[in-house]
Amino acid sequence: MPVMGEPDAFGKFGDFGGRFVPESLIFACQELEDGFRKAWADRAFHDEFEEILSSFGGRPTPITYCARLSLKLGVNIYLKREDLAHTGSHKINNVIGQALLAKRMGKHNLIAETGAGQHGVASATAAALMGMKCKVYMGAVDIGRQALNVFRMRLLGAEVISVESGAKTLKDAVNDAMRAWVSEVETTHYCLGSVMGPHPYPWMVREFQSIIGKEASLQWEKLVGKSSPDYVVACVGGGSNAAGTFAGFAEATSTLIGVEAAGGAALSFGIKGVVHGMASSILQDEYGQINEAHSISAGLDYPGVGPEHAYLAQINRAKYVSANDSEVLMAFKILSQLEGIIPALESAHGIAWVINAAKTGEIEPGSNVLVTLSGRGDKDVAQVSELLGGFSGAGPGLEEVDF
Amino acid sequence: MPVMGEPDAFGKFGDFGGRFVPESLIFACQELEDGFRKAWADRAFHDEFEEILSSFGGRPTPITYCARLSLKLGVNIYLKREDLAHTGSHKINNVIGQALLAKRMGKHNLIAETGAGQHGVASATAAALMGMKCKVYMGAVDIGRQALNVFRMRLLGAEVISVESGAKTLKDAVNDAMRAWVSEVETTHYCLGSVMGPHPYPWMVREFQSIIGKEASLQWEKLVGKSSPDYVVACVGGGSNAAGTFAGFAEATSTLIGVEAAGGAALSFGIKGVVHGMASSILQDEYGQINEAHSISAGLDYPGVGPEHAYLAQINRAKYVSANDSEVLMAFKILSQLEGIIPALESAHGIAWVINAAKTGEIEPGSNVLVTLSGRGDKDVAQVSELLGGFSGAGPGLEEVDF
Amino acid sequence: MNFIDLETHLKSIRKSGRPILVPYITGGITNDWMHLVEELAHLGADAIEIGIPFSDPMIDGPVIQEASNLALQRGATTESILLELAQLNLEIPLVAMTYYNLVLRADPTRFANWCHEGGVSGTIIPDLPPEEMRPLETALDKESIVNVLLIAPSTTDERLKFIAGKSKGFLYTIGVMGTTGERTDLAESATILAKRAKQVTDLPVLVGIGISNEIQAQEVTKVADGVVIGSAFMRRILEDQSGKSALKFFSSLRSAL
Amino acid sequence: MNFIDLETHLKSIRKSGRPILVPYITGGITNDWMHLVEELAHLGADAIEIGIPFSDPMIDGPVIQEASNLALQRGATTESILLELAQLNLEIPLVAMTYYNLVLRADPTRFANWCHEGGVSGTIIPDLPPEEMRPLETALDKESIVNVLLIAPSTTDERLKFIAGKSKGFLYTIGVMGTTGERTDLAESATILAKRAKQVTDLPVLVGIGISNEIQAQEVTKVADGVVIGSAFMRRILEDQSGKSALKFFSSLRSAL
Ligand SMILES: Cc1ncc(COP(=O)(O)O)c(C=O)c1O
Ligand SMILES: Cc1ncc(COP(=O)(O)O)c(C=O)c1O
Repeated sequence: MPVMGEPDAFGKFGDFGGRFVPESLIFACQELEDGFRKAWADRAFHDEFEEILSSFGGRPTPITYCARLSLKLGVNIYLKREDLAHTGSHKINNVIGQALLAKRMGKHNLIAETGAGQHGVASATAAALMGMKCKVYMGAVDIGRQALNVFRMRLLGAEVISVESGAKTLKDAVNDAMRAWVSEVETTHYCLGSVMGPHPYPWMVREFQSIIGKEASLQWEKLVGKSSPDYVVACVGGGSNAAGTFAGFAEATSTLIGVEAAGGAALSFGIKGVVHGMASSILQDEYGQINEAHSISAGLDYPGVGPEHAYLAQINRAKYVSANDSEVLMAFKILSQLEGIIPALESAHGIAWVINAAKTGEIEPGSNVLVTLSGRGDKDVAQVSELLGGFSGAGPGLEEVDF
Repeated sequence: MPVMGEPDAFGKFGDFGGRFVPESLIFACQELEDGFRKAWADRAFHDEFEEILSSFGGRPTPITYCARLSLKLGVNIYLKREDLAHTGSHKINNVIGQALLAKRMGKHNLIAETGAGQHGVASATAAALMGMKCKVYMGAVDIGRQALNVFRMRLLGAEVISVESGAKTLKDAVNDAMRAWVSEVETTHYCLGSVMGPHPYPWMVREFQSIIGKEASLQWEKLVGKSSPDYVVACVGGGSNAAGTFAGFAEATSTLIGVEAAGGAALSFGIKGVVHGMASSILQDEYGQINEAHSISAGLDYPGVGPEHAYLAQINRAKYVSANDSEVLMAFKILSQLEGIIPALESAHGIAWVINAAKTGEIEPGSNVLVTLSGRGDKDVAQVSELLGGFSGAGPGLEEVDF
Repeated sequence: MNFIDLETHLKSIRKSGRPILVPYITGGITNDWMHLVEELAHLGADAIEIGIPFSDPMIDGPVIQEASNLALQRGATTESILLELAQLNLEIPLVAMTYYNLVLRADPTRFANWCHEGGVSGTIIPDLPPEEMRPLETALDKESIVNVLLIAPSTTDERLKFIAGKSKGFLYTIGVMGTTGERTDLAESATILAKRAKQVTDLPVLVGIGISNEIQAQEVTKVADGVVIGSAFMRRILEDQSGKSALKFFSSLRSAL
Repeated sequence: MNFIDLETHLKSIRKSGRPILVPYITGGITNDWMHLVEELAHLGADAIEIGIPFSDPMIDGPVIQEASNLALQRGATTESILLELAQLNLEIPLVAMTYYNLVLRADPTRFANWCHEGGVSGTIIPDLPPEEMRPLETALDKESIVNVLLIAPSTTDERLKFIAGKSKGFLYTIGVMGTTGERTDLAESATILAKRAKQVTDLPVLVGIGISNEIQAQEVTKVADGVVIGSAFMRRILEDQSGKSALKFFSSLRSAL
């Protein structure tokens, strides 16, 4: 049985996953599962999915060897370049898959949740492309912080709905999107943004994202010639870019590393629980109330994690670590200045771990490391500039990086 | 003789081009010409250039068919997706070529001019990748307007130098970069951002950018099956994306259309003159003083145009038209909402012309039109949002586009 | 506290021909929420649903969300609410409603224990589907507490039978595709679903979610055995923390049924 | 105006053993700039270079840029400056310096005509390379005006010969790789280049760009036949529009040479 195969009949990966939703959503989840199963067994669906990702989405994304960083660290670092995908991150893979599926199932409206706005922008993009209506739920606090992405969504024709419940951030946006879905379920597909939520989402989103890992493993063979990288590294918010990447290497000998934000490390500090329709590792207090996650990168500010990651951790197939904000800022600068690639703050978590692990010797010198660069950092430049002391003048922290 | 061949011994395309620089720069231009000639005749140089553009730059960029827009307009619209290239526009093609050449010639410093910041970011990126120092000259006024790109450049390790001369915008940045080049010419390569300046720049930059047109013409054959598009359209600032695109179709039957900004239409309203080292069509007053260009898109705010375009216009091989700011804003919205692609304001000029020409029947129904989408519009979203009335609320102008 | 069997109790009311009326109150919503519970019993509630507040109440609309947040801010926890209930001595059954994470965090056995201490006869866990309820059921069984399951308008016939067969105490009928909250018109879906439920089960069929006033309650109880009144009641508590207007509303409902 | 042949005039000064001193002044820089030109002649200038301001003066540093902008703001045009010069009656030659776009815009023939009207003996167009000067040369020839060419430290030997062979009036030696402007030290490159030039031409060799003071002028004229003084003179006009301090500076230069 493959390590990253289908979940069981209850939608479980080991003890995790499932379909913990109100009865009003059970039918919709079943219908979606059926729809996905049929589509995914249909060559024509795969063809259309892959065709759009290629002609519209910019796939395949290349693998880039980081010559200067590798030299400094003594390990060979390769990046899988999801930052070059249309809209600037891997999120487009998933939304194209779901939008196609929704259309096939006769649903012409999409709803989506978003935190930093990347998944919202991707969803709005897929909706525009396919002529669907799109509503994006976004916490009122995040709307204030991510004005540009809000405008991008509106420009793409989506309606952005301000979520005023709870802490008014991502977790609450998921709640509100699910609530909205309950009442519009006949005409509307809920386009969830990561490998989370009730079955079949964690499985389905992983399958749509597995194009990252499949591409990468073929490219790896051509490029490096060895059968597989020693390490395969990806950042973990909900866990979709990591799951999609790991899917290409789960059967290989590579060590799989998921890097969470220290302030949202559901796998390091979470406890098994149920939220947003799934059983997984979740940041919560002693009473079972869900904690807010806090990190420099909005896309990793999620108190849960996809259930398959909880499973991969449990069976020791993947290892989950974390990087803190200052390590991430440093990695953000290092990649920019040594390689000419400004990474998303989310993606910089993966780089940060690699830098640390290479320096401490946790990664043996000469190892081959593949890091998924899940997105580009343009969206984060304003925030980082504030953190580093503003745009003008010589500002602290932009001296040439040396480490 | 090919239409878009080498310029003559004086660096002229017909009456245009040449090397109108102070004697202090003649040797540097000759040296560069020699260096480029040798490199461009060397298979190994091409291989390295193409390898970096592929593994780092994200090439080939796809051609995307615009199903919904085509349906509305009754002509078939295809986009060459330079917006998917690393750093977000075609500018990366040229800077990778020049940085490689500079290294080959033993020059480890780059200087560049920039207006909106796209070429500056691309130059800083190439410098970071290759471990070179980079100074970017940018008008003080533009620095104020394009704070994010300034920070991106600094993040990439480049020094941004504020140009206080003249009107403190692009044209003055070119002057200052050239002045700086004179005094650093032994160690420094001037990485010019478009098909302008003294020989060999217009030719060399066109050659580096011709990868757009070469790719596109091969892709076109596969995709559409006809020998060539009826129209090949690109926006024209200095003219590099247009020249690079046209290079792939100059020998074909396609009608070539360059679209300038109405407020910077050097080919429509300019007069033959000499500036920045070249003879070309230039916006100037009755006394020969150079006019400032004014358009919504900083990247087209240039009072001159590459000399080869002046030549192609003269021999009637290409036609040059213009689009005004309000047409461009509308095109920006239309492409976003119908196709899920937010174009750079520069690139939206091409779309704007196609929309108009299809509506007026200038483009016959059923025609095949290839438009080069030179860059992505994320950089422009803040500006457009202000023009459309801000981020919050329903703001005017973001109602679903209907035309 | 004397233990009351939920199903027996509700069936005996149904037998009497009177519609069953179950108010919902968020535990810990005010200082004297226990007093409100007692008042509801005096005013003729046939059972009372006690909500244990959760930070992420997926099926709840704005009113219950606000009530949950308030109660949490006031320091309410699963244990505190259930153990406070132990002080009551009512003639009607109590049903604890919460989300599964709180059960898991407490651990099902401890949770069942607290329920038992609080004199609770049944539980409603809307995000716990029947396929996953074994651990909770096992724990509840030991305390003779039942778990009430829910059906929704989208539930298929086959599944409706399956759920009805597994539910105990009563069958909670989600009257409308949506979250808890008041609706201007009674959803047609509520009556249709209640009818479908009545055809396959002898359990009392109670309609909840979306019942906002006397007229709707009267209408729906032509088919269903009773109603659960949540947001319409809680909104009045949020507006008037003394609970007077909420209790007045409940009285008029009771008279109407 | 009486026509003065540039080359003959400069060679006769060289023959006299005195270093040639040519000040540069931006035409139209002040209201009475013509007066300054006259004063310069009285104070012993051997020729005067008249700058015609251009919006994009590629080889000019900040001082001349500022002077150009000021003159343009004051309404100076190619025609107005050259025709104003017609009012003068000097014993020394005038050389017009500008950029090629102004020549093209006027049209070379009209430009040569205006130069003639203004009594100009020669032109310097730094962005017009010898390869491209035919149209201008043809027009100037008709008025017996010469075009002065430039060499730079980076000019190869072969090209130096080529340029020296085509230049008329004198050979303008760009003393330093850089723009017009003062330098603390005299660039070594100036002396080296002047030496190279002297070896291949009999034309007077004048060094410009970067000569800032008497000492530098003395130093360089050990090799070169003379100097052009631009920014050092113009900076003083910008600082003191009366021109007094600029003229004083020129006088002391003249005494030093
Ligand atoms: C660039 C980028 N990377 C990573 C993530 C985290 O999501 P996931 O863990 O599902 O890949 C996000 C989420 O917004 C993102 O924008
Ligand atoms: C996206 C984009 N397109 C077009 C241009 C115009 O340049 P060119 O005409 O050389 O392609 C620019 C210049 O900055 C640009 O950024």
